[in-house]
Amino acid sequence: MNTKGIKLWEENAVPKHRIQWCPGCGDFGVLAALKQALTELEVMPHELLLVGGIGCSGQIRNYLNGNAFHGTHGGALAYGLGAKMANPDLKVICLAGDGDTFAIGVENFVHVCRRDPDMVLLVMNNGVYGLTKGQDSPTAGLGQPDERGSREEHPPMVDALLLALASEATFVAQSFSGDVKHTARMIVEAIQHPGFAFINDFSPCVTYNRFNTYDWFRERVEHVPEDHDPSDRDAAWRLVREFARRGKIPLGVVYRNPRPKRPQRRLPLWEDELSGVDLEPVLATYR
Amino acid sequence: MNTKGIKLWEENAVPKHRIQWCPGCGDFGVLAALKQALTELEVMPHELLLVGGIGCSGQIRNYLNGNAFHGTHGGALAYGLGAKMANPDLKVICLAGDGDTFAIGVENFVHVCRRDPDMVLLVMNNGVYGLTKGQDSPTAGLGQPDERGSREEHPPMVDALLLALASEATFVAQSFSGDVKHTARMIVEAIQHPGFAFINDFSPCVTYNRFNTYDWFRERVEHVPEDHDPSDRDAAWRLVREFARRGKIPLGVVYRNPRPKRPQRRLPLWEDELSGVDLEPVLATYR
Amino acid sequence: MRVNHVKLLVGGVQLRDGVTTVTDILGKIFTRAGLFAVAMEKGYASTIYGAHQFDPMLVTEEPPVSYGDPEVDVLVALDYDSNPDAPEQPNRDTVLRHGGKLRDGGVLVYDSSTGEIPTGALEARGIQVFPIPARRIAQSELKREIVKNVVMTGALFRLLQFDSDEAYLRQLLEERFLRKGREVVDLNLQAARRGRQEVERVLEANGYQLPVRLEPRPGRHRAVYISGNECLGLGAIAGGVRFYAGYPITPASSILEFMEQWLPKYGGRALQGQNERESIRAALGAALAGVRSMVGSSGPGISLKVEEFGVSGATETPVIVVDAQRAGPSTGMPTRPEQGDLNLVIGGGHGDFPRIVLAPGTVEECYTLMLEACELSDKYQCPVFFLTDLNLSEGKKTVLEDVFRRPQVVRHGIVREEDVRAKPYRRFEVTPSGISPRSVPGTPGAIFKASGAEHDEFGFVSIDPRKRAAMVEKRMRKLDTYLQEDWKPPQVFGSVRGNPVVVGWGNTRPVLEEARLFLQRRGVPVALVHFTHVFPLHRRKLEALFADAGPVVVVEQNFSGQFADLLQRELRIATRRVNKYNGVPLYPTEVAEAVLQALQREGAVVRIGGDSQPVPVEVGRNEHEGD
Amino acid sequence: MRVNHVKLLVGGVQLRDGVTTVTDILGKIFTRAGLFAVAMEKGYASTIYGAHQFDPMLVTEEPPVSYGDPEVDVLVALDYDSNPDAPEQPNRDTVLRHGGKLRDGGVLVYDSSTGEIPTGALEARGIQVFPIPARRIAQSELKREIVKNVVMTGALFRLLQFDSDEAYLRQLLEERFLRKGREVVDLNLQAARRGRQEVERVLEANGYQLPVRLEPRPGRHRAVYISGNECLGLGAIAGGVRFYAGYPITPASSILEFMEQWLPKYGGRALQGQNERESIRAALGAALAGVRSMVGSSGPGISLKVEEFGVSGATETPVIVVDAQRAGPSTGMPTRPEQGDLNLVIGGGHGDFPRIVLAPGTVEECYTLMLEACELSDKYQCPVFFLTDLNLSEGKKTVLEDVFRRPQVVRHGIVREEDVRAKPYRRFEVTPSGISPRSVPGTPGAIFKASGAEHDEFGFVSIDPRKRAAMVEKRMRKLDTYLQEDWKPPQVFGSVRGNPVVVGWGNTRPVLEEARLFLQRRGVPVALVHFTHVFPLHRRKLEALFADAGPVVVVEQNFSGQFADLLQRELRIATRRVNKYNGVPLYPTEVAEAVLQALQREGAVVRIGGDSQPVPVEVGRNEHEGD
Ligand SMILES: Cc1ncc(C[n+]2csc(CCOP(=O)(O)OP(=O)(O)O)c2C)c(N)n1
Ligand SMILES: Cc1ncc(C[n+]2csc(CCOP(=O)(O)OP(=O)(O)O)c2C)c(N)n1
Ligand code: SF4
Ligand code: SF4
Ligand SMILES: [Mg+2]
Ligand SMILES: [Mg+2]
Repeated sequence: MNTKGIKLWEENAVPKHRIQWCPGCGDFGVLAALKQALTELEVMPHELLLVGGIGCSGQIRNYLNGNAFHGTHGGALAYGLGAKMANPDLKVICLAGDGDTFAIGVENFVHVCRRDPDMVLLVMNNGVYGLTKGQDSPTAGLGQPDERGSREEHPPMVDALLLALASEATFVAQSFSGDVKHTARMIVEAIQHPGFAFINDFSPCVTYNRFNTYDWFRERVEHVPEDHDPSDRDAAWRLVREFARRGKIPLGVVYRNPRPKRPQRRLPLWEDELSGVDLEPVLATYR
Repeated sequence: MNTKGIKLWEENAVPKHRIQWCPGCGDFGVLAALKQALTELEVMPHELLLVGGIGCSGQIRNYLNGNAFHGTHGGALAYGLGAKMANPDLKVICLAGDGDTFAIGVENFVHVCRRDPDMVLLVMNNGVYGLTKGQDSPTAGLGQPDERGSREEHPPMVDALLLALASEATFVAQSFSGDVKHTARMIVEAIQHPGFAFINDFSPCVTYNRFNTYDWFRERVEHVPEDHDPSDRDAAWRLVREFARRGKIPLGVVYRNPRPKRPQRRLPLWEDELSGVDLEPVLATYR
Repeated sequence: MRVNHVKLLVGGVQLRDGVTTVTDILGKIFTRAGLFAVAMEKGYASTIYGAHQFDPMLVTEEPPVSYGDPEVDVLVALDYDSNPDAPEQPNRDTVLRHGGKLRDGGVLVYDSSTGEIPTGALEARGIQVFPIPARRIAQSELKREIVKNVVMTGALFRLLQFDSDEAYLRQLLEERFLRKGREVVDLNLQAARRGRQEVERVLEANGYQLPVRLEPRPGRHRAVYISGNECLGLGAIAGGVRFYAGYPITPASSILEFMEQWLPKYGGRALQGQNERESIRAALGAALAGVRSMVGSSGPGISLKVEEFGVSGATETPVIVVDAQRAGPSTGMPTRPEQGDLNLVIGGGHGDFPRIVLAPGTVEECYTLMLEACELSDKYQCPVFFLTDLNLSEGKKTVLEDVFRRPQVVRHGIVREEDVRAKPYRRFEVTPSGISPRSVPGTPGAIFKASGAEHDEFGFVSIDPRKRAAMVEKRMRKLDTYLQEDWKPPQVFGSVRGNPVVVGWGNTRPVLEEARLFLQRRGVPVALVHFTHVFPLHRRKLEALFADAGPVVVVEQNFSGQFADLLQRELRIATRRVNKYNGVPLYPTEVAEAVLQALQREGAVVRIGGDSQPVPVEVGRNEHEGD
Repeated sequence: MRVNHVKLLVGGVQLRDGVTTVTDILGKIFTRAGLFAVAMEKGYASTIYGAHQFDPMLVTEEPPVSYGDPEVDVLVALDYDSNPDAPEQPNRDTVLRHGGKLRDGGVLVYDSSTGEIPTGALEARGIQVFPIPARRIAQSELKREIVKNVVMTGALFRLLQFDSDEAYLRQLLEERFLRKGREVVDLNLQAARRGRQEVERVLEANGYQLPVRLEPRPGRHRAVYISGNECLGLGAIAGGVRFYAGYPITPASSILEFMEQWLPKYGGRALQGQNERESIRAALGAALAGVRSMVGSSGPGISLKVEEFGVSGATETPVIVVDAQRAGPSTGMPTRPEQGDLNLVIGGGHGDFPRIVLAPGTVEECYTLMLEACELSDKYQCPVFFLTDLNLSEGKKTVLEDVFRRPQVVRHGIVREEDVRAKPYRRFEVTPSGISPRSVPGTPGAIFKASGAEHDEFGFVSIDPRKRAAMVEKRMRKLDTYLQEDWKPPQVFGSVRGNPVVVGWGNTRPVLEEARLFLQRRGVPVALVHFTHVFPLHRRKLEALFADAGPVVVVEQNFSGQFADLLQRELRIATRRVNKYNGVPLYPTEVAEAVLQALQREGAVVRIGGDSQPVPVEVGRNEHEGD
């Protein structure tokens, strides 16, 4: 591990002992993986825009170096979209919770998947609203029997991978923050993917989700089989469904199918780019 | 056709010559089908709550008898959910556009599918925002090549059926308002389905969508094959994908798999149900 | 015979009859002819097809003060059918609806293809009636139904004694249709000529003397015929906006369309949001990346964006928010004007944060004031609201091109790599002006953490009470700086001292100016004080302005008097009020009369078109319309 | 020795140390003992773990006016570790943070398991210091770390000379743990006894004389120890609410939890929305079906619901909206109190529509005023806002049970089948009161069409100007009716005539009352005018009230003085202002002093804890906290 590189990511960030996650929180693994991946890819902090969701998870933006933004609950993807459209040279990484992304933020998730901006979304999925003290999130109920769904108040869980597939995402992967190395691998591949890359990372909430624990995950995670064709959307759906039937949780790239992209340019923003532009072509149409 | 029944649905509604859809609008077929279905099922108008979306389509609520509500753009499903939870005896039918449901309203669509309230959503899908004069809706681009997706501004279309399947809907059907009889059939089955029933009805916008015309649909619609097992979610996904590959559009019930339901009761609302309730059980816990 | 002062009204069935196709041609041609055309009283339905639509237009020799009163000289009815089963139905009723507005001695021209309309009552008022079977001519003679409106246009030009050599019309038709072939141009010219002939026929038959005439004044000036939304779009581009996002909504959709067409040509991007919040969030993201950003919507969409205004305020990410107001609350009347969103934009959002509200008074100011909005948003790093309304947004008029000056864009306080070498960069540095150094992500050394949660100078979250207080004060101090450096006092017409003062804001200025002139002519010397810089208000300067004023009458197009409330709150002066909220635009004469009424007693609230008795309604006789 | 008047403060590391577990036990037991406990100054972080948390509690013989000033008699520090690498870090700093609040001669008790803290400076002020190795005792002696807080509780009771026979504690422990086995109860009692013993040891060693004592007053009254949110939940149930929806958010989540627990037992349903808008929309749907409905949220969620308020107003579908305010703007400081959402709830929404805003002054009023909110929403068929704030919502106190009267619920103007036989039913009938007959869907003959688009009396969409005006007026007339029939004037303490008047609204009442008493004692006779019925205001009645008042000082916990603005707007009286916005609750003495300052000059704005110099901050020394 490149410790000099890692150090870079600790500058200009709230120091470690200030991190206010519960000891053992799954988000620590994501933080470690993120630093590793960024180090490996030799990204520079000033090129980075970390967009945090609202939640325990979203706080990760302040725990490593790099520009960061944090607006409303559920908004990370759309802020990221705008920033990326404005400046394609920025590396935009959205870091959000499952509540943030799939409850209030699903309005952005579905559409940003389709829009396919060249950015990453890593969801720290813990099945609860951590920061508001443990209410069910839309992904609550993983591995639990489904009679929960018998009333409107307790719907069955959203399967994040299926939703991403239905929403035309072009990169869909899954990781488990108990396996930092693999999570880092997924982040590297996500950043390298030319388009929108979604990672559903299972990051246990040790305080409010006592069911889906590290051990619980360790017993169930299984790497996506070698012979899986990640470019086949139907195969991806089948894989997710088949793992679920077996009570297993796939780790790895479930779907990857980049769309052709036209090159994009940073939008004009400096005085010399903006001043005194010629309005004649527009005015001519109104004469 | 039961004309006396149909007459019942014309009372207490804006009369026909007041209907302000463009001549030939696909929504006329839906209106006819709806009246037929309600007549067939012998529903009474006062038992009905029609929740309209905002759009040309949502205006249908005023074109037939029955209680109606019309709030914000994208909100129909959530109003319906609340009304149904409050009074399970109401027949709640949400009638909305594709823009209303899948653009701004996707925040409700995904979750209400999961919640599975015993109500119907019929989307008049025309691939455009009709009422705001023809901008692309999220379902725009049906049958068109996909290079549209090469920029964030023009994402590929949402496939309503796949999204519903991913969102755990328990009844997913498709119809074409050019075939009123079949549309009526789907509405009947949707109303009879014990849970949330989604019908994606292709209702051409003759003014703003000159591509997906009646003829265009007629050439492509095909009934769901007899041997399709609608209770198999994976088969439903496959069917939708396979039709798409062939450039065809399935009509019929694609998926139907009711969840067990507990009986529900109307919430107390009359004075004698509400007055002077005993707070002792609550107070006791605070002593 | 009156020369170069005509008010027309064209009406018909929406979508089908092409009302605005006709008025757009007229406006463009009159503008080319050196005249001034003003079509700001848009009458249309939010449903697409079948409702009644009308578009009044005032044409004058010199720039008119306002679009004038509702009375018209010439009424053009494009409806071609009449359905005896449904006498009230919209597709034959232009004459029924607007006949009453025709001045005595005016002109009615209507499509008589399906029969003649009983017009005795009008004729009794000296109105000259021209039944023109335009559609029949188009269908049977010319074999192209679509040219029926050109028949009517030809007829109208004849009635106005305008373009008798067909030069203007020919020019326009060639621009539009020559690429489709010369025959198409000729067919259209033929249609226009048939319209002229029909008018000749009626003139001869009745020995009418036409009451009005339009004479071209070519070459006097350069001008465009343009809408408020188009002007503000131009202003945004000239002012440096390079990212625009909007979700379709009346009457803001046309800004999105303008931006989608033009922004890419200036290196920018326009995004049709998939919902109201994706739009503003993407705009905030683009602003964060350093690009001047703007969103546009109307009431419902503005309400939905409220939470993001706080994000803009707290993270100090600038955004221009156009609110093209329409009649609320809720879906309300999407195609009717109102000034009902002031409370929303000054009060919407939890907690206190800085914001600036501007409201242009004219189509021209949609351009000039937008240039200011661009600079202000950049300088103060907060939301800047830009309030138009339906008529100002969609209404079109002749605008002299010297309005469109091309400004020097100034980027305010953005740090560069060099600036941050000396000391660590503090994005939210506490400064006397309240304005902190902004950075564009990608600048080495100027890394920032921005958050809607309370934070310290670096942007790290903090609830330390002292830091909190300092941050709140810093942010709010920007408004003091704004008031001192950039706020513009209201425009004052006439003398305030000892006189009654009419107060207005935003798009009503022309009507209020004209009302003031009416009153003056009637010997009532009122002053008009009109605001474009609507919030915050400079208390001290305004106290001085109003110190020796007579009674103050605030005229607004809303029910409660939202700006009057704001004035009372800031200045504690007593306001009388004139309010109109029935969806019909304000007119000069009614305003003048309402002001006179309001002057009669302290605390008066005069409701134009309001305070009506319960209105009996019947199902089916209902003027139904959509959302 | 002072008897039955003690202010405590318990502090420690959030989540880990169980601060509120301790104070909840204390509050409950003191309440059972016939005393009054008030713990309304909640000090916690919005991050879950690791930040500092503290909970002050005032315990008195008679109901106290307010929670008093920040000074404490007894400081209880639960932190058990100290990290030499990070002296400022939150998990050892209760004493560092709050030592300054200890009165001279007060008592400090802290967990000394990991060593003793240097307390010389405190001892020099006569403070008695009790190092108790609670955690070590729990771990090594009792083998259950979890009982460390019971050790501390035992110690505290000894320090307060309370419950020496362990009767209260035993009772509580048995209720909680007997089902887990007698041994668990005994272990806990053993822990408490060890705490006592440790105190004895220190007392003996130092010859301390304890300064305060609590004596039970059993059997005087029936009382509960309860929070504002729980009281308003109870009020809603008693007032007939049977549908509640909320999306989790501090400090409104506890309403959702309460409703999820209790509503089903009263036949109702509570829904955790999947977003802020699903919540209120579902509530509107339920209201439409005839059920009294309520939603709760805080600033960010209220901002997001703005569009739906217009739906409620326009479709006349009632809904009660609880806004448990917290410090904004944007995410702001989620666990800090503020009164910053007034502008939002009175102005949020496009267009004019009726709404009513209530704000309880006390935990008790969270119940009683909620009963009123239920009736008002039903009667006026519009949104009724209920503004609490973080401390009022989450803060707990002893409440006498006679507050919880059980009301007769009245359903206002709902038509039944019989009512609509005679004439066709008009859901939006234009009436003199503005209130129209409501129907519950399912009622034969009373079919309605409700729409947020403007409509006629039947609910069919219409843009007819007369119908529009009549509908706007009808809806807004409800506010006149409300002001006449249901508005409550402010509570007045002292005499307004010729005296300075302190004005407040909502949750600050107790502090303002106490500040008034302080001033009175200092010979400054101020009156207090306190509002619960905050919007709309009855102009005429208030003009009369303020007619002969001295200078008016509005005290608010926000930056801009939102209620002062409203008063100025409605009454045009000059207000002076006292504002606090640093996230710390208001305290009586500082208010009294700020009011004195404000009285010194016209137009004064006194900022408590504000106007500070730029605060130097360093990365890493930052008191970081989440959202
Ligand atoms: C509009 C709005 N509603 C509610 C909240 C309160 N809130 C803060 S975080 C959160 C949920 C966080 O859950 P998740 O996204 O899963 O993150 P986690 O804490 O589990 O990492 C909620 C509901 C808010 N900040 N804004
Ligand atoms: C918050 C908000 N934003 C925008 C609008 C404007 N608007 C009205 S209808 C509509 C789209 C309708 O499209 P669709 O749902 O497909 O219905 P259609 O007219 O095609 O039947 C939009 C964007 C609105 N009413 N509210
Ligand atoms: S509450 Fe859960 S998600 Fe939040 S920091 Fe603690 S363990 Fe992590
Ligand atoms: S615009 Fe399209 S959807 Fe709307 S009424 Fe016309 S045809 Fe139908
Ligand atoms: Mg979570
Ligand atoms: Mg549509």
